[in-house]
Amino acid sequence: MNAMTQDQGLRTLSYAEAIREAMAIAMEADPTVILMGEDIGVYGGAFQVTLDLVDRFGPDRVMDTPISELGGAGVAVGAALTGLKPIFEFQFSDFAMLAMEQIVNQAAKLRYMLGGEASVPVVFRLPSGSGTGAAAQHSQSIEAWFGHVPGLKVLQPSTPEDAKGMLLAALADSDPVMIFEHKLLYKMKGHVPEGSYLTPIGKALVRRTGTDVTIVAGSIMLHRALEAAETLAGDGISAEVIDLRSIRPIDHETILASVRRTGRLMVVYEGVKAFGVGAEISAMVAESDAFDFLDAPILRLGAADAPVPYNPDLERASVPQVETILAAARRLSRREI
Amino acid sequence: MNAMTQDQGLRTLSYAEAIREAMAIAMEADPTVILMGEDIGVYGGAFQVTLDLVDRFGPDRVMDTPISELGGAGVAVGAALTGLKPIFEFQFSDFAMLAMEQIVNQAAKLRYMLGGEASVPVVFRLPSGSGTGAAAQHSQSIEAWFGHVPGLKVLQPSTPEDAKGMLLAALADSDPVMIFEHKLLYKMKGHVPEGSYLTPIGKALVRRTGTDVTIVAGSIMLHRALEAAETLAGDGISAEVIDLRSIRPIDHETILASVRRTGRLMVVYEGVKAFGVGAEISAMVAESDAFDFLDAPILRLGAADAPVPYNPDLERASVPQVETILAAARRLSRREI
Amino acid sequence: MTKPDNRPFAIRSYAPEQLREALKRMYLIRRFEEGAEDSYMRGLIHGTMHLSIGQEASAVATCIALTDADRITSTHRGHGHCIAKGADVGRMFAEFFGKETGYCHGRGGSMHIADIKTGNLGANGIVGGGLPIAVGSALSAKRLGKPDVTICFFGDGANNEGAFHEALNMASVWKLPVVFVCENNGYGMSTSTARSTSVKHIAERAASYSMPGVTVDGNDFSAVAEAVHDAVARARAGDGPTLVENLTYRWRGHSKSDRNRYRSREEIEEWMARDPITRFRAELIAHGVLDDAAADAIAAAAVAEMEAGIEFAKAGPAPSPADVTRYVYAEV
Amino acid sequence: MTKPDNRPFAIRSYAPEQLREALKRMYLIRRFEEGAEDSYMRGLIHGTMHLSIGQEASAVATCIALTDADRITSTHRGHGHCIAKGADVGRMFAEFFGKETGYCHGRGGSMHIADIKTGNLGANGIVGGGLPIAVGSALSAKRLGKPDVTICFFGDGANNEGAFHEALNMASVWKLPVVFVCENNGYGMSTSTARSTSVKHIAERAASYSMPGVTVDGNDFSAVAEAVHDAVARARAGDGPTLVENLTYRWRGHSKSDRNRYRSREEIEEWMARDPITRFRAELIAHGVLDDAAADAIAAAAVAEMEAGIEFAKAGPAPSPADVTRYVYAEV
Ligand SMILES: Cc1ncc(C[n+]2csc(CCOP(=O)(O)OP(=O)(O)O)c2C)c(N)n1
Ligand SMILES: Cc1ncc(C[n+]2csc(CCOP(=O)(O)OP(=O)(O)O)c2C)c(N)n1
Ligand SMILES: [Mg+2]
Ligand SMILES: [Mg+2]
Repeated sequence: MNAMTQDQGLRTLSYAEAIREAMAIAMEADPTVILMGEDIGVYGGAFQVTLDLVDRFGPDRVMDTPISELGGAGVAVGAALTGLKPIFEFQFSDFAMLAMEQIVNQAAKLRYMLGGEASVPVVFRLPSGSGTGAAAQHSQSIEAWFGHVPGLKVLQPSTPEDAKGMLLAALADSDPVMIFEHKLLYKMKGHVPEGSYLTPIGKALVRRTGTDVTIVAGSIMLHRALEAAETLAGDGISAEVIDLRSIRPIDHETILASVRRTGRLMVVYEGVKAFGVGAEISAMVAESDAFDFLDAPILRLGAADAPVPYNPDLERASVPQVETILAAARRLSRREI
Repeated sequence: MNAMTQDQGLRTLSYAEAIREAMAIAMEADPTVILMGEDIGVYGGAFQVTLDLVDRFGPDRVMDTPISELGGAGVAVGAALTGLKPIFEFQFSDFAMLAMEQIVNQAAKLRYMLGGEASVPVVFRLPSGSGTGAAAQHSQSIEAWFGHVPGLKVLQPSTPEDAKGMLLAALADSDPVMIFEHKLLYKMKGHVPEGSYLTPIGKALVRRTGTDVTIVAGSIMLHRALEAAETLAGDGISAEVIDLRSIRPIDHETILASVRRTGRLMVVYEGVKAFGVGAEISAMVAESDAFDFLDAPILRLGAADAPVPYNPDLERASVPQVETILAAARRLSRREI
Repeated sequence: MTKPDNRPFAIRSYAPEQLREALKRMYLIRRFEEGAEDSYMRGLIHGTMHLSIGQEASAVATCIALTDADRITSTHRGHGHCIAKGADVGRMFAEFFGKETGYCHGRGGSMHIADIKTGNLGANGIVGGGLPIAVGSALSAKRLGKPDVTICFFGDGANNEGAFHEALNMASVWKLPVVFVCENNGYGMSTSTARSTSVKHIAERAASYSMPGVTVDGNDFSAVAEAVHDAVARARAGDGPTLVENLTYRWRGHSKSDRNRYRSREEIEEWMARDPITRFRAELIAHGVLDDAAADAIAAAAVAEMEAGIEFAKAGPAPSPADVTRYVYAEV
Repeated sequence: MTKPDNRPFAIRSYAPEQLREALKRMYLIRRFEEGAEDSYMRGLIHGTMHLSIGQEASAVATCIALTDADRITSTHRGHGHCIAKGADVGRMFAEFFGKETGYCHGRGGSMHIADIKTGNLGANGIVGGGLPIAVGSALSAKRLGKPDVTICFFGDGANNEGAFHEALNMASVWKLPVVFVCENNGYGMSTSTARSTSVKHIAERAASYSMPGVTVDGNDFSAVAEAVHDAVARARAGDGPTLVENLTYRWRGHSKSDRNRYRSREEIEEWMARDPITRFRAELIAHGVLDDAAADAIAAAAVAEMEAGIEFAKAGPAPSPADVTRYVYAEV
């Protein structure tokens, strides 16, 4: 998709393979790690992420659950509270809506409600996003909701390397972690280091340095932003592109440092624009001291104010694309106070 | 609580009574309006809002549901789709987490997914907020989540008059409406006009005019902001206080017009600060032309980054109070770029 | 004393015209889904789809005696229900092709097709999503004093959702006119009922809701028709809900991405030998409702209708991307 | 041939010391809740609370034979479970008073009290919230190869939550060592089981999950102890879950704000006449486990323990408002 993901003689894996490798490493190392989810066994998961793991680790550790998201997530929470480290896959992130109570009322709050006397080291994996023609109930990007929930950590890997490192970091964490994986990235290839390593939770990463405008984007939007930045460079606009990576906590420092340098900020995300990830980042900057460095309004590019439509042209029109990012970045670079 | 709510010889009702009056008026006028919820019949609802309505309208129209939030909300959705106008009460807004799937995947999206061929005129009432010592699972302010959901309308009345008018407006609307009622306001008294009237959905209201700083607040925070504004006036700081009223849609114009005049903005809300209502409002302003009129960073006052604690002092410390608003407004008024 | 009528339920209960129409709809479902599959392969349809080939008796026999005022809620595997309830395949294809002329104006696609006029409240992308909605629809009928019955289709997999439990309990407590029709095809995606469900037959769970539960051969048109007939009669009489379980099988994979690692060739073939269309056709012929030639003509008509539907769909206009936020809210 | 032992189950199964301790815990629950009620009236406790007065046998007889490694999940009406499982009333009061010395360091209050050391995974403010958590706890025991059993307390109202259905189904499919103990006190808040629940006895629903279901007099200590004993034995033997339903009654209103418009005085009095503590005490005396004086001494000890608990709680430090975000995440 872009330079970053090209093979440079290093070992490459797809994003899905990288996640699978992380799970296998964790399961080898720690017998308390188990996988739970619908059709993650012999079917290999709706997106084939857990393919063949049941053959390696057996059905006691790779558990197909009934279609019972609330109960299944709750079982994972109860197991995490009592000695296991479950990785629970929601087949689509949309179905997490059935389990909000266990995620938000229980997992996120148990440590606090119990005054620190318990912990819930559960990992929720959530295939997310649009672009597959699966329409309104199978294409949502609801990660912003969980940014609003103290007690959770919320990650969004954009590369195979991070997909592996974040899952391993989530497993090393003693609090509940939600990992939003983009369906369109599962087949993306990229370098993935061997063995175990942890991608730090809560750290954004400058994926491209620039001086004129800061673009913050995560997940698949990072790749669109990088592609746009490449074109912008041809226009003489130097864009700095930051991979958000973590939605909770948000890495304020990396973003603010960049904005102080460029004076212009644009946030690109796939969720609905209103109340999305961009709202938080924009507001965080607008209330910070970096406000004084801003030379233009803060732009947000998010999804249209509509459910995700089925028709492919509408679907494409409903979320930011490379050309929308380009146009917005050009507008923003020209804007003066 | 403040001038606005004092009896001026006009008829006063409590916020709970005003809501009840709205329901009774609607039920008298329209036989398709029904009430559903847990213990809303003879018990009168956990907060006594539906008190005695079952005696007036009978158990067929004031239906105690089993403790089945997902199913109950779904029944309301199905009924709304086929000719009834249900008002569904979640006993606490926290329990709506069990019904996210029916609210967000179904009610909010049905019209769109069906290309406009159906509508879901359901009203969800959600007692919300902290301050009652009910701890983390009974005190949340989750309204911001629904601001992120196209297809919904999300209201937050702060006075008895609005509580009545908004409920009637919601019933007159053919799309799903969520009304977040603050538990601490139920006993608040204020003038309530007789008969039927509609409070327009999506319109904020300037409750106090001022020139130095704009404070946007809704629900109980409006009252705290008004109280703070009174004190600020003594300090020579003239605060304009806007009652947000509607979280989806947000009334951009009223807010922007005020910010253009005052050049300073502060948003006060009870939900968790990150990803809350203030994030959206701040970002909306920061990306608008009003950005150029800003003389200082945009402040957000929201809840601490924690579940709502049980201990009363902690609970109080966890959400904005009059004194926090005061201190922040003073800071903001002094701030220069 | 009249001789007891030993003919199958459907034959003795419905007019020949109705039975022929039923056969036609079964053929139409089969051809429609094959047509959709083919269009998908050709890239005319994007996304995914869930085919109900092999389950046609369950859909058509369930809906045979319903009026347009009777309603159904359907599932992700809903094409059959939609056609059985009377939808036009042209508008269905148009929806699959994402056209403005589709049932959902191209916004919904296969998983959200609804046809409010014929009483189809819609497919659903959420497993179990339709269960409480059906109960709400039945509540409307009861409160509005109408005789309409609601049929709620759902799968064996859906029966493990909490929504199943909550919906059936409320329907029973309030004695609502709803019939829960479980299409038990043995699997929720890759997970067999044996591995996911703590009873052998879903209908056993009816006892938890003090409602009748009956399990029938879902590929036997008459068996389904009779069970649903009794349930609908009970519902209309104000006696409350019933759970009917149709044992059936989907010939195709779960969706377009299924690699079929969880079922054996033999199992599939065994079920294909119990083709509900072949069986119903033979039954109609045996009882003189039609002859082979007439049946062939019906089958051919289904093909023609399917093909005309595709042409209609192709010809329709696509929605404009500028209209992406249209239909989110009522236009005022 | 030995003569069959016709004494009640508890008497013949447990040592006198255990039985006396059980009586003590029943008194302690009663006195604790009266003390809490009194403290609430005096404004020492804020928020609300749900008292289990009248239900003490269910809690104590269920927990009598459990070890600290056996776990329970509890409910909003959880004080009794907490004490039955071995919690210290001083730390419980401290929690109610919002103190750092409370079980949850003042963050949780009545609805979230847990005592991990004695195996109490916590009360729950969400009706039905503990059901899947209990199943997860049982899954841990099974996967980690431990003999521990998990008891899941829940109410008759909770049995209509989808979580009930999903949890029981999974527990059965996976044969997990969990016992579902339904405390059927006839009402979920104001709504009677007759108006909310489509079966007469919750235990009838066990059949939907192919597990044994038994309904017992929940105010009869021995009846509860026996049913739970059998269920625990079954669970420990690897034979899977059981549903035990204890028929009981709460003497007080649902919570502090209940105006009791849905129950009659007579009904309440009828149940008060079946006081589980009086009955158990009489049974112990009848079988010579103790005499009246010893029972009085136990009752007096409970009062003393309750009073000492209140003093302990009052003396504890309150958390500092500066620590409002402490315990949200693990400290690293
Ligand atoms: C709530 C929810 N969980 C999971 C899915 C993914 N999914 C779609 S269909 C399906 C299997 C459904 O099984 P069943 O109810 O038996 O219907 P069938 O596909 O066999 O017709 C699954 C798991 C979904 N769409 N919604
Ligand atoms: C999900 C949810 N819905 C509703 C409530 C409000 N509520 C608290 S207790 C209760 C009644 C519970 O009844 P039951 O399970 O029988 O327990 P009991 O109170 O009788 O002990 C209700 C409705 C809640 N806390 N959680
Ligand atoms: Mg199935
Ligand atoms: Mg009860």
